[in-house]
Amino acid sequence: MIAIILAIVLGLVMISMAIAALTAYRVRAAVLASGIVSLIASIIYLLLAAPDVAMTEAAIGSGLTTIIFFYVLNKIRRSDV
Amino acid sequence: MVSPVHIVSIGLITAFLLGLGKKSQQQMLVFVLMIATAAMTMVSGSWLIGLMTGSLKPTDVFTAGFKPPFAINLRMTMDEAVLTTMVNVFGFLTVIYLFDVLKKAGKHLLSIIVVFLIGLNVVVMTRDLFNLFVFLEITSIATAGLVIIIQDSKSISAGFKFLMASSVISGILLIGIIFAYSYVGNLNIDFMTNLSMVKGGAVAVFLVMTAIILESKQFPANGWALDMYESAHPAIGSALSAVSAPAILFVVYKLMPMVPENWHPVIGLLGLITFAFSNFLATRQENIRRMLGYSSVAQGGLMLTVVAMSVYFGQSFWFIILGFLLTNFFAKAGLFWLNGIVNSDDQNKWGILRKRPVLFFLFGVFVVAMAGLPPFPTFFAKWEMIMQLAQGNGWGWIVLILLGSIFEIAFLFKWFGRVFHAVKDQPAEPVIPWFKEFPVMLFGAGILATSYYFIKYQQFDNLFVLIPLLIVAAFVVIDFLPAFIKNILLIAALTFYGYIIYPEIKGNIMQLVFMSVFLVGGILTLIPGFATKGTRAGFYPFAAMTIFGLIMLVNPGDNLTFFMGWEQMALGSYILILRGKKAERPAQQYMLFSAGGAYLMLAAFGMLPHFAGDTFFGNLSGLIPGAGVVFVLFALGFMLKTAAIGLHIWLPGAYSEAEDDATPLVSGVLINAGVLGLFWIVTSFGPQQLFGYDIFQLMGWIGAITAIGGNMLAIYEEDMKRLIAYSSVGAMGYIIFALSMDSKLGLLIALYYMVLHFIYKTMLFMSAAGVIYRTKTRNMYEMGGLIKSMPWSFIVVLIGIITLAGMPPLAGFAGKWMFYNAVVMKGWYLQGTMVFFSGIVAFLYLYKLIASVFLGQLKDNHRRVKEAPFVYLLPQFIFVIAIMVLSIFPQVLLEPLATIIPDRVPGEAILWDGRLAMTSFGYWNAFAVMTTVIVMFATIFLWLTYHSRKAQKVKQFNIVFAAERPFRPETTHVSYNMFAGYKKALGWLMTPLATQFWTGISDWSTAIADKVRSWYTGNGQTYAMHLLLYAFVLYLLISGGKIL
Amino acid sequence: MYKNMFIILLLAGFGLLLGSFLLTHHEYLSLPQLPAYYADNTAPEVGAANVVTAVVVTYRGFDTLGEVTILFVAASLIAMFLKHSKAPRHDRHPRPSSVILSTSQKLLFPLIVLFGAYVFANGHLTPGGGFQGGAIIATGFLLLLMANPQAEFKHGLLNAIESISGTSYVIIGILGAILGLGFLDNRFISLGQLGTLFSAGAIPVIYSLIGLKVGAELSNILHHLNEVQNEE
Amino acid sequence: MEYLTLQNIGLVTGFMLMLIGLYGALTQKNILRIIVAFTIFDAGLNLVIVALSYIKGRVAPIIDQTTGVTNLSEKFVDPIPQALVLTSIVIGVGVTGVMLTFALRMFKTRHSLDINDFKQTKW
Repeated sequence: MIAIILAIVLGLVMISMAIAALTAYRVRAAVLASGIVSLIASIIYLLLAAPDVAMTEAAIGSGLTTIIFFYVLNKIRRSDV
Repeated sequence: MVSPVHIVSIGLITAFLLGLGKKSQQQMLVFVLMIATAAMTMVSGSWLIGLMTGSLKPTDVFTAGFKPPFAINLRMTMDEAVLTTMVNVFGFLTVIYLFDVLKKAGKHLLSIIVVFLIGLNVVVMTRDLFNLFVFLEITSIATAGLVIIIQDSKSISAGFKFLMASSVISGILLIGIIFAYSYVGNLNIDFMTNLSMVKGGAVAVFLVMTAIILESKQFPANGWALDMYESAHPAIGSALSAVSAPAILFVVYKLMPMVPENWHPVIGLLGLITFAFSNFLATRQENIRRMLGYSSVAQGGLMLTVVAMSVYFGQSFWFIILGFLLTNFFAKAGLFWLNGIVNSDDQNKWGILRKRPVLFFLFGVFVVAMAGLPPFPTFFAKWEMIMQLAQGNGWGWIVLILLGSIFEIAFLFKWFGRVFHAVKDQPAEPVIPWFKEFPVMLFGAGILATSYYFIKYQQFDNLFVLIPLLIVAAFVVIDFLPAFIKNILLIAALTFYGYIIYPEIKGNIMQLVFMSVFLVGGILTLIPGFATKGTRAGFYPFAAMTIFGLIMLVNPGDNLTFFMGWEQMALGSYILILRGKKAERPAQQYMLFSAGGAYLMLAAFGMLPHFAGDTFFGNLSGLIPGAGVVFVLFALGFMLKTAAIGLHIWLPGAYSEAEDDATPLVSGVLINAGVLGLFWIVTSFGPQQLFGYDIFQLMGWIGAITAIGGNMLAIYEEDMKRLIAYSSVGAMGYIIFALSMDSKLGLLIALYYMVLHFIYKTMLFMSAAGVIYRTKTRNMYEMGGLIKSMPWSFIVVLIGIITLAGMPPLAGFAGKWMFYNAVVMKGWYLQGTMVFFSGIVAFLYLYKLIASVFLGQLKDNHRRVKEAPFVYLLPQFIFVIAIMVLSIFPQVLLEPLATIIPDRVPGEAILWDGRLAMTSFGYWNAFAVMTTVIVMFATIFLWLTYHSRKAQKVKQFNIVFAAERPFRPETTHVSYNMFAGYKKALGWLMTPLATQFWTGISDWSTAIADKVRSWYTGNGQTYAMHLLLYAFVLYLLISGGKIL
Repeated sequence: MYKNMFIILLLAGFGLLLGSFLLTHHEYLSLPQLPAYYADNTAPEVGAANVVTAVVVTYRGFDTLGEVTILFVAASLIAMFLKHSKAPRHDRHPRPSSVILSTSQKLLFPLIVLFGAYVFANGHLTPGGGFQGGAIIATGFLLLLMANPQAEFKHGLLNAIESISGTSYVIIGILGAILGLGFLDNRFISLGQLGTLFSAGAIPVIYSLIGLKVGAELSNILHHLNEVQNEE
Repeated sequence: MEYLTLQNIGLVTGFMLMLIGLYGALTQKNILRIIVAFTIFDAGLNLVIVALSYIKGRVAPIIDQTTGVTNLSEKFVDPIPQALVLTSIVIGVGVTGVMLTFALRMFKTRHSLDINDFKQTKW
């Protein structure tokens, strides 16, 4: 039951983060929000008994992807990114 | 035998090892890549050969050593062997073709190419759904990498659009795969055939199929693909078209077993819509690469249809799909490669190819093969497809296919014609490296070889199909020889062919008559060719093709042979017309109308079995009830060739702009093909109704209007050839009218007039050719007084026009006489009067032909003009002799012709009593008429000679001009605007309604195409939305609005 | 605006489609045949304690090969694409990284690499494996890059690791076909004792190679992105 | 309450994320944001797949002391979707990296990140 409540809370956070990613003024914030979505996803994966996936998502989906994003953002210097 | 999985391992090892290479070793790395692709080709090729010869059995490769569904398995059967071989051969050639690019590009590109090939190989071989997804992704990313070989802003943004689209597609695919897994508990395609039966499983099938269909670039959700075709390097465009698309379609084929039966037609129809619309939009493209892109998409649509309907096509499936697949493979790749060689998307720049005869020939081969004309595989595949669809009453489908095909022909031949004439302003000899030419040539050889096997496979009667084609091919090979040698050879070949074919047909007078017309006509019209100097490159193969095509029409074993002959004749004559200096547009029109007619016939052939079984349409036993639609389609098809009014607008341009000495062939001889067809349908179908109207009645009116219209149009012509051309329209109206009377006498007139028209029209055109050859102009008001310098030509024209006018004593009169009888018997007085009136109109322009060309004042610049060359005169006089013989002994021709007409035809026949021809209305003795006329003429002539023996000879310019020279001297010529008065009176009849109508159609279609293609906004996001929209519509179509 | 409404409608349709899945789908009560087979037979057949690893490396090893290839082709594409934009760097004013960062990277980098190696070498026993380990190694590399943004790294080493590990991977696959029962079969090396490091046949070897390759590829991607000149 | 299982929560969240991501991909004008939206879409998709593998009360498919070695098919969740998601995540990062590189180059050609500025090829 706790797991379910936790999952619902995490799911809601994920969805709001996703919406935040689409509405954020700066792209940096959007990228960060989508990174958080991934990160929370990896926690949910743990709840869903998928530690392998959780690890991968955390390392690659949330970690590396965000890093690559920031690398590119750094190359594009504009006010709104 | 090397396991197919090693195609992948070889490729991957190569790809990975290439990373070790250094910049300085780039050239070596390219060779490594070449070797690797060659090795991959060897593996798949050896499987192909092994499977074909039966020494290998179809195999499954179990990766990891577990049987499916426990592990991923790859399959290698004939299908996969064919496709992987195609992919790998193509890869090998691409590496060669891109040699110069790869040498500079760096090792990463090499890796991407080989990974691209691996991806496609596995997509073809794998039987696991998720594995398919993975390798489709590999292919997508590799494709994105290939698109940016040229790193300009166009290709970069196209690549991004592609990535967006493929992200959406792969999302749909993956969600479908995971749904499928959750319903059936495994991922192997062979274990999920029952997926759609499971509750909810249909959704999974839908998602997976939708993704794959979207991946196959169906209209209208394919903007991303078109942009990619437009901006990518041509070699990459060719890869997308020639190997990517087939691989995706093979996936569709693999997945079809799990698709519910009632979805098949929906998918098939979507494919056809793609085919029709993409070809339609291609007609508006000026940019070659984008046009080829549209064309590739269209072919993909057509193949999707075939694949989706594979169950329906049953036995024929392989034949049809291979036809389309291989043609698209060879021809599309070849065209893209040529694009790379020309290195321009501007059609006018393609003139470079004219300097490379072999490449230009291959260009033609590719275009013709794409267009689905014989003898290339698509032609047979399309035929088979339409026959099969017709069997299931798929008329809407057939309409779509034929519409698409006609658009395809429109843009392909517009392109071809432009290139054919784009000679001027070209840079000097282009430098084309061998490694760019080699793949094109190999693929050219490939398509020719494929065609050969397709014809062999059909087991065509060798004498009538294969041998003529081989002769045509031989003339292609010896095209470098001087013209006169080729002329001799072709005449010899035709003569010899006539000799061996004579025993086959001597029992059938009808065939004999038409065969003689085509064969003798062919030979005689070739004779003036001796006057040309040089090699006359490209003329003889197509002259041979035209004549042999005509010959194929005479003795067809079945409908297909007839149709094939028809298309060959059309193609050959198209090239002959195109060779004229200003013939680009007329030839294009000719091609379009020919193709239109041919496709109407094709539809008719499809319908025929519903009424008469699978018999040849000319052999029906007569009076097939209820076949009015079939009859009308056939009639329209043939009347397009005979240029009935309204359908005639292609004729004057085509006939007059063709090379002068080729005109007799494409007009006088070729037009009889239409008569042959009309005669066949009239005799074999019997009277037919359409919506309660008697079709013969209708045809009679068409004939009458054509007769009068053609002649009216002729009288105002200043151009000698156009005048004779319009007169052909009139003559054909006369024949159509005679045929539609459907009486013994009417049919006899038609046949007789066909022969006669052949003789005098060929003769007149040759004579005109002789005059034009000497005077270098076609405008009659620039001629005059040529009677002295060209007396023989004058005699020929005189005899020609007397025959044409139907005046006694020459053979034309026999036609007139029979005509009176037939019209009175039939009771078609009004129409009959119209036709007679047209005869009067004919006098006007015939007079002009004589008066303004041969009589009157000789022009200054024609003072030194000589008689036409002997080789021009020779065939003309053979015709003159023929006319004389016919005039005196018409029964020589009329009696055998009468035996052709089947007994069921009503009406009274001519009775012969020696030289006396009799009907219930009267009698006529040609010999007596001739004798009388000669006697009268001789008497008058002698009297005149006697009377004017004291007359004084006056030189032509023995007069004094009083005033200054007019501003435009030619306007004072008698034949300049000769019939201005008539034009004032009857001009309203001349409103070019037909031209306006066809121009309207053309403008209208242009406008629509522009509207439709504005759908492709160029915005990647919009394209991504199109994908979803397409999926949505597909869902509605499949489910009918319910939840699956 | 209308366009967005239209898209919302379209997505609503898509959502309905997905929703219909929720209605027809039921949570498994027991595993279907295929995963049940994997669960029961992984230990005796493949010898790996981690069933997911067994599926990834052996049963569906061909997918994984493709997966590695995807990363490879993506890295190649990025390398090819960004190569052209390399420009002389004299106009840049390097900002020295902080002392903390540069000293910590000296300390941390070997540790991170070691951790990555641990993750992929134990992929058959515990959660984790080549991809996770590779990503961790790439993170270590990132640290290096951040500490010395101006450093000229030699592509050579990364490339060599990438090439050799990739090639070895394929060769082990071929060995599986020759010595074992099929391409990528792990059983041509003795399966060993379940649960120990040297068990599960070739899985640890393959996963290590994958780890190295993925690590090198991801590092390469980062490196190339780092090389690109800044855009003003 | 019957529907309120961990799996369904995962599925619904996943579907929502997919739809949000797709909406973003179709409506955002900034190329980078479009790519962000696609990563959200991917995350949702992966979540759906993993959720499907879940069976209530079972453990991760890794053999250790607690699971023993027998009757594993009654103790484990489904390993296959998990394996698929591993692949899918890696593919995701590959595609995202490639798309970002394209975005970078597109920005260099036009100095713009607006997707509407890249319509050189059309019709």
